[in-house]
Amino acid sequence: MTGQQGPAGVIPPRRKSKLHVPAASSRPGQVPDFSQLHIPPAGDASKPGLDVAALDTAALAHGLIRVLDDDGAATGEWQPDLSPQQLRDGLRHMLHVRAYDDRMFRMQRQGKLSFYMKCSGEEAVAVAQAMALESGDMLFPTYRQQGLLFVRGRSVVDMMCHCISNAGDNLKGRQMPVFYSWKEGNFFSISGNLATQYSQAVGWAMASAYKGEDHIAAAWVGDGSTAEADVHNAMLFAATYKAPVILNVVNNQWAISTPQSFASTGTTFAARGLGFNLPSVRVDGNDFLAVYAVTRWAAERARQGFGPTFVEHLSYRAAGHSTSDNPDGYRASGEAEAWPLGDPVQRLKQHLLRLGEWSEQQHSELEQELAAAVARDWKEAITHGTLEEGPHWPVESMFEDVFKEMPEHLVRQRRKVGEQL
Amino acid sequence: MTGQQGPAGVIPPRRKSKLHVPAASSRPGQVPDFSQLHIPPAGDASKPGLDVAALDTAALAHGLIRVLDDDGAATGEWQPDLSPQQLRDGLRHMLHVRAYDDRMFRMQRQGKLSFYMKCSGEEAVAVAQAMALESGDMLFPTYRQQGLLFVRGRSVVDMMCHCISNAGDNLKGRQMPVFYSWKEGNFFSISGNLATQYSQAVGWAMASAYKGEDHIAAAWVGDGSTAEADVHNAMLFAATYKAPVILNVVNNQWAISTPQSFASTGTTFAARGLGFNLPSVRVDGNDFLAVYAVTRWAAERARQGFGPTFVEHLSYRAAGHSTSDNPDGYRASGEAEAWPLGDPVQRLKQHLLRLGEWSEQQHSELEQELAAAVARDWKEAITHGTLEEGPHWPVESMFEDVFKEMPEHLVRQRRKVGEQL
Amino acid sequence: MTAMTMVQAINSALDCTMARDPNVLVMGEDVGFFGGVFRCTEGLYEKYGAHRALDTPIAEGGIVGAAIGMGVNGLRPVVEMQFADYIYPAIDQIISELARLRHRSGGEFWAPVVVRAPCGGGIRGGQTHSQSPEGIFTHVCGLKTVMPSNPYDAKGLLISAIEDDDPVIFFEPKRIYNGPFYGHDSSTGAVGWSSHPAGEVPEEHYRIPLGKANVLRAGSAVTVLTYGTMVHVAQAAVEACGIDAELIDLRSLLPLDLDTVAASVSKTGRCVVIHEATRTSGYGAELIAEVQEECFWHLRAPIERVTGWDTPYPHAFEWEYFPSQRRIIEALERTLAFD
Amino acid sequence: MTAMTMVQAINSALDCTMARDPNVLVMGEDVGFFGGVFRCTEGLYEKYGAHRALDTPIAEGGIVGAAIGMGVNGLRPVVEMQFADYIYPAIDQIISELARLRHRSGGEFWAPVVVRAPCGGGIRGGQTHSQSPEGIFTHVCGLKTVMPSNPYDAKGLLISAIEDDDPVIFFEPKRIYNGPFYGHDSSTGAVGWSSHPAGEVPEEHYRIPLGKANVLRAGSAVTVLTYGTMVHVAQAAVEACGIDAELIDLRSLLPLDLDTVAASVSKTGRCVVIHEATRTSGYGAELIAEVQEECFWHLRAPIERVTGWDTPYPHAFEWEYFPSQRRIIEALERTLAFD
Ligand SMILES: Cc1ncc(C[n+]2csc(CCOP(=O)(O)OP(=O)(O)O)c2C)c(N)n1
Ligand SMILES: Cc1ncc(C[n+]2csc(CCOP(=O)(O)OP(=O)(O)O)c2C)c(N)n1
Ligand SMILES: [Mg+2]
Ligand SMILES: [Mg+2]
Repeated sequence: MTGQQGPAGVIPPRRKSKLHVPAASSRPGQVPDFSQLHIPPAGDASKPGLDVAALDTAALAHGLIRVLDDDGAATGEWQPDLSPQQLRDGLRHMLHVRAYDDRMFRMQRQGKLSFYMKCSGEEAVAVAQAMALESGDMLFPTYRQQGLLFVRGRSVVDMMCHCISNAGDNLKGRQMPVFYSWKEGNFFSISGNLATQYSQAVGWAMASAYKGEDHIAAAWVGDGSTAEADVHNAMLFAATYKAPVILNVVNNQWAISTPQSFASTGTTFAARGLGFNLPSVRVDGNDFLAVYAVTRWAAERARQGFGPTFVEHLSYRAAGHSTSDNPDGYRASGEAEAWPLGDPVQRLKQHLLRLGEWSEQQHSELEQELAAAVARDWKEAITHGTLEEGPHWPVESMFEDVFKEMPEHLVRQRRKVGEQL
Repeated sequence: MTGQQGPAGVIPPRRKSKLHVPAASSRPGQVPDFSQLHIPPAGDASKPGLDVAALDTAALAHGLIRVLDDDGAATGEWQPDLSPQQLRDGLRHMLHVRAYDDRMFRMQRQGKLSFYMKCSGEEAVAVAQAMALESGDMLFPTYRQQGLLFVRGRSVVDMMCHCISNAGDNLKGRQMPVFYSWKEGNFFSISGNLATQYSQAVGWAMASAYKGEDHIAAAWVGDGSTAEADVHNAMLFAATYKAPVILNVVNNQWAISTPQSFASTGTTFAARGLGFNLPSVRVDGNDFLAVYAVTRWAAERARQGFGPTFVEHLSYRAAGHSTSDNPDGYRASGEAEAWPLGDPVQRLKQHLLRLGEWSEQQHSELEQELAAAVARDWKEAITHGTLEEGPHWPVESMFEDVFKEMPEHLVRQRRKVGEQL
Repeated sequence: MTAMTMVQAINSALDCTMARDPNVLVMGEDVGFFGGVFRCTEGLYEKYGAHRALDTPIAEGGIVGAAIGMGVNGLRPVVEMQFADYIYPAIDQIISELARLRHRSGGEFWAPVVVRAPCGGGIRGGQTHSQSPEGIFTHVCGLKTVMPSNPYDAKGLLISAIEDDDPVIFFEPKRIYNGPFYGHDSSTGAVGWSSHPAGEVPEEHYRIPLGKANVLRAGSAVTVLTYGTMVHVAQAAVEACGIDAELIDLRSLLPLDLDTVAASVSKTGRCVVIHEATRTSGYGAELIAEVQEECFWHLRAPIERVTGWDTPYPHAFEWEYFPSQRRIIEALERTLAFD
Repeated sequence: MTAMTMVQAINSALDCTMARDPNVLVMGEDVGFFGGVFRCTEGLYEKYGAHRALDTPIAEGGIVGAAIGMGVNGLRPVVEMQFADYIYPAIDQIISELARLRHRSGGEFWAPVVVRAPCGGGIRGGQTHSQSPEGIFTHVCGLKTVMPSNPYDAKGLLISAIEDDDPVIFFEPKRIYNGPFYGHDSSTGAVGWSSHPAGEVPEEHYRIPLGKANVLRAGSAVTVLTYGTMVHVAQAAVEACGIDAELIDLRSLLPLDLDTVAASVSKTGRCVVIHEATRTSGYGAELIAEVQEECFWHLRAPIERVTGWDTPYPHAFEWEYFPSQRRIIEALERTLAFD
């Protein structure tokens, strides 16, 4: 939309806008093309010491940390110390998430859920990060890090009960599907308001430092949500107080229909961290090993008192934003396949195969096992009630937890509801 | 306040905070010391082309653009093209601002104003920038850029009438002193809410581009106020739409009692611009020539369609924050004198003397002339009314301009006020 | 006249004003290429270009801040908040700046910005896709606050809002975007906008003045004051119970058409106020305060409020939360029982 | 007992709670080394250290966001907004997060954050240092909203607020920080807190429960409902005109002590509501809505509101804007004239 200015002194006959409006990676009907995206070879990035200064991470913030190469081999300084069993666990968790997403999406299509959001193509981020953190570390996720719950061992039945707001929902029917909360697992209540959890995570980490404790916090935000003011606040407070926190941006290229170009200002998201004097790195978010390694490093930095790290995960949202949209309306339909960093499950599988620690048969057996498990879990979940038929929590329970103790005016309102039932 | 962690495994008997809290440049009783502040020599910084990429301004954002050296000689690529007469005009404006501040401060102490804010030590920023911009460019200032008004030719009597809310106040008695507004001079209404004007300036510039016009916008914010979310929003929108705007940060080291270290995250403010892919520079804000040169360059960039520029002005707030505080309560009393970049008036005077275009006698005559002019203006201003005695605007006028046309409920309220008078 | 849904009517209002005035633009999250998550800006990108159907970063405060600057520079930005629940990050720019600019600058500067926001529940949106925060904005001097209840009004009011030189907060009850709604209990009674009289909308430009209420049904027994989705639920309730209520769709909350309201309550002597928003300090309180002051000597029963409960909007209990026909009928009956 | 100003009483409340509980900290702009622009946190930095009297960046949204995270992690942050007028950048964190966290997480998470904010006019602060936005917060379920009118209450209420496990918005009328105030007309009648009975404050820890009003003066002719600075203006007005008013200092707006309010109005049959905040949709509207519902059959005159006008707070016309003794007396007389 950038117009041309007329020759000096000549007033153009009609207004011509000079306003620049960013472009999308693709729009329907176009041929998807990510050739502009510079992808450095795996193993290239150097790994700095834990006490690295922000300025010295500039190359990492503008570059890309990759461990797995195109053949599935691990290479370079960032190779993490992960046993084959840990790798297989990671693969299992990712496949479990995928099986879960798949089932829940279909259940939504059948009217059993009011809404659902998949994380297809981004499973490595949450799964590898959760595995790299300690159980006492506090997680402040968005709605697209369900992988964290799988690693931390949240009961899938409980997750499902939440999603259908039944009598077994630990959120008592109050939240839309996928806005999980799990105190026991140190998994913070997901907000419907984008990015608000980011500065809260920093505050949590500040409190940890205030109390002299070693627990750290980790927070996630999407590419589009980096535009929210809370992200600015979080980065500023994290840097000011050197809070022990990992601030993650999951750049999956899209924010509903809006391309990342409306938030990235034409540079990397990691670069934004440098401006706040935060050591900042950009990692191949579809590379399980790289994500794990970066997270371990950042967590170690935080735990040893070197403060926050800002991490951009370069990934791709392979599915629609949610069950409410069809991505074919705003991007070329083959874009996911054209994504140059591949699929995180396939890449970890390839690595394990290459290591001789996995087989195609094991893989398909695992997929079947997980699909069956998720189907079983679903059957169990609906024994606690369904969204439309119930049983739900008692209606009057909606007046609880507004305050710790119910004030008079809510008691009166609850009574009125009771009378109606 | 950074505590030490006990040896591994040993739980310290009492909590010891590990929270890092930034330090101040000085606190009362300390010896002011700016030796940690790296001041590169004048003339060192290179001047890039108008189409420079943000990344290529990194050295300028972390460095400091200086033109006037310690002897008052102009040097280096950034030397602006200013005639001796323009330099004398600049000096006059700065001295005029100083005379005005001085008078108004004293009048406040005598109870004639409810409040006042000086810009002592920072006069070069507003004066040089206003001289470098075109009259059709729109200014979105804070309360510390009164210099813009002097350059644009605002009547000093009118400014005073505003400050005492009398019948001649163009703001009809509605605003506290110094929250000027001057539509005719393209000087936007100053808000009491910090930083809100920053994103508005970007919107104004976007509209200019939208309409295909060549006017640009300039906005100012203090070091402390960079922490506000509006600054993030402004930078993001400016970068996203390549708005023709100059975003200035006046880093005068203090935000009331809070040092710049609570906003800077330990790096330069200009560095923050790089994270948004904005060409960003840091300039010696007490160097009239450097500020002028940087502003011309940034304005030219914007006018030619190269988008926004982010500019940090390194300066020092020599006076208190406002008439409401005494800086001796929170910083060493000699800090202003220890500021390594000197006083902007003295430095421009020295330059002019060196050029042989100015004399000590001219200088002291000018100071006397301006003091007398300001005294005369004050006398005239109070003929339009004083704060406590009036005349003011009619009381009922407070109901005007809430809406363009007064709705019924305000008509009724105005009537009630009328009845009471 | 064409049958239009509320979405189509809003789209038509935007189209009409954009066609007439090159300074009108729409901006917001997903409003450009995609045409908005509720489709209100569909087709405007193709017709008017990317700079007039302007996609924005997800920064509500930045959107309104930029819109104010645009407004000061001669444009008429129509901002979409994707959900009213997400208006809070923009509230400082709205309250401290947009609302006060004209006054604080002695009339020198103003910004004719319209903030559109889909509000209200009934779509299983849970607590962050269901809120009705209109009450807050009516407390802010310098803002006009509007909420239409049907396609015809939506178009006429939105055109007035865009052409108004004052800022307008324009709430769109999303439950009735695509069809009227009569409350859970009787959702079977629903007809589409295509067969609803107020679904007949002229294609061309027309205005409905801000500040004028609409007496939907004349009656003598009790006055019902409401707006938005609740207009339909109230109407259905009144029909169901056969009470001769005078039903007033306020349309504009500020300025309020107090004359119409007071005339009605003076006549009926009874009043029930209905809104979806939480009860305490909701706009209903203001209505009651005004009505009791204006009509005190006519009142024959306390004024009742039927509102959302003072809890967040619960996903599972949407219909127990939503003011139902039944709750309305009970309130009407209680009100009539006095005397 | 010691004579304390309201500033000293607030300081003492902070000191008492910080001394007892290492998880209590104060945070905000200029609250640390400097001790706050109004001096409410003076001495805490020296006594408790920089991390417990925590200076912050000028980012109200960030301050509250961080405080929520701290609260979730076991601390009790007492946040200072430098002026209530600057609370809006934090309102999304307050409304969408702080207020709703306990509910939305099924009771799993909560943050016991207190947000202190100096409010109100009378110090020539113009429109951005004079606002009284309490009404907005009373519309938000999940928040408690408090405004003390004297040193004794300020200390006891603030301690309760800090020890409460729910979030509390604590407004401090800055006009009476350093002395009571009886309205412009009779400012000569002012005595300092040192000679005011409520200026006698215990040094030690004590609580005043949230949700309990204080009947300052028993009376039979009319009930006056007010809070904050206006308590004193109302009291002076009542004394000046000799009307036998029952004067109730609400102290806590939410929860509201409706029992005390309703008992009084049922007795007097008349009611005047007074606040500094702008009129339309202010908290006075809610009071009227409740009172007319609870006490309808006792009411012998319309309930009047005496409030700030629906304009921004004007620098030059502070006293014409401020509800004066005269306006209050006129309202009382009007209310009594009926019958
Ligand atoms: C404050 C706020 N504004 C707008 C929305 C509506 N919304 C929900 S998700 C979304 C897009 C987020 O994109 P991104 O941050 O990239 O995350 P992704 O969905 O890609 O994981 C938007 C605009 C919201 N939930 N909250
Ligand atoms: C939103 C908001 N928060 C707080 C304040 C109170 N306040 C006024 S000036 C100021 C300090 C600003 O410092 P800085 O930005 O460095 O500007 P300077 O005064 O040094 O020019 C503060 C905190 C305000 N006016 N607005
Ligand atoms: Mg995304
Ligand atoms: Mg400063």
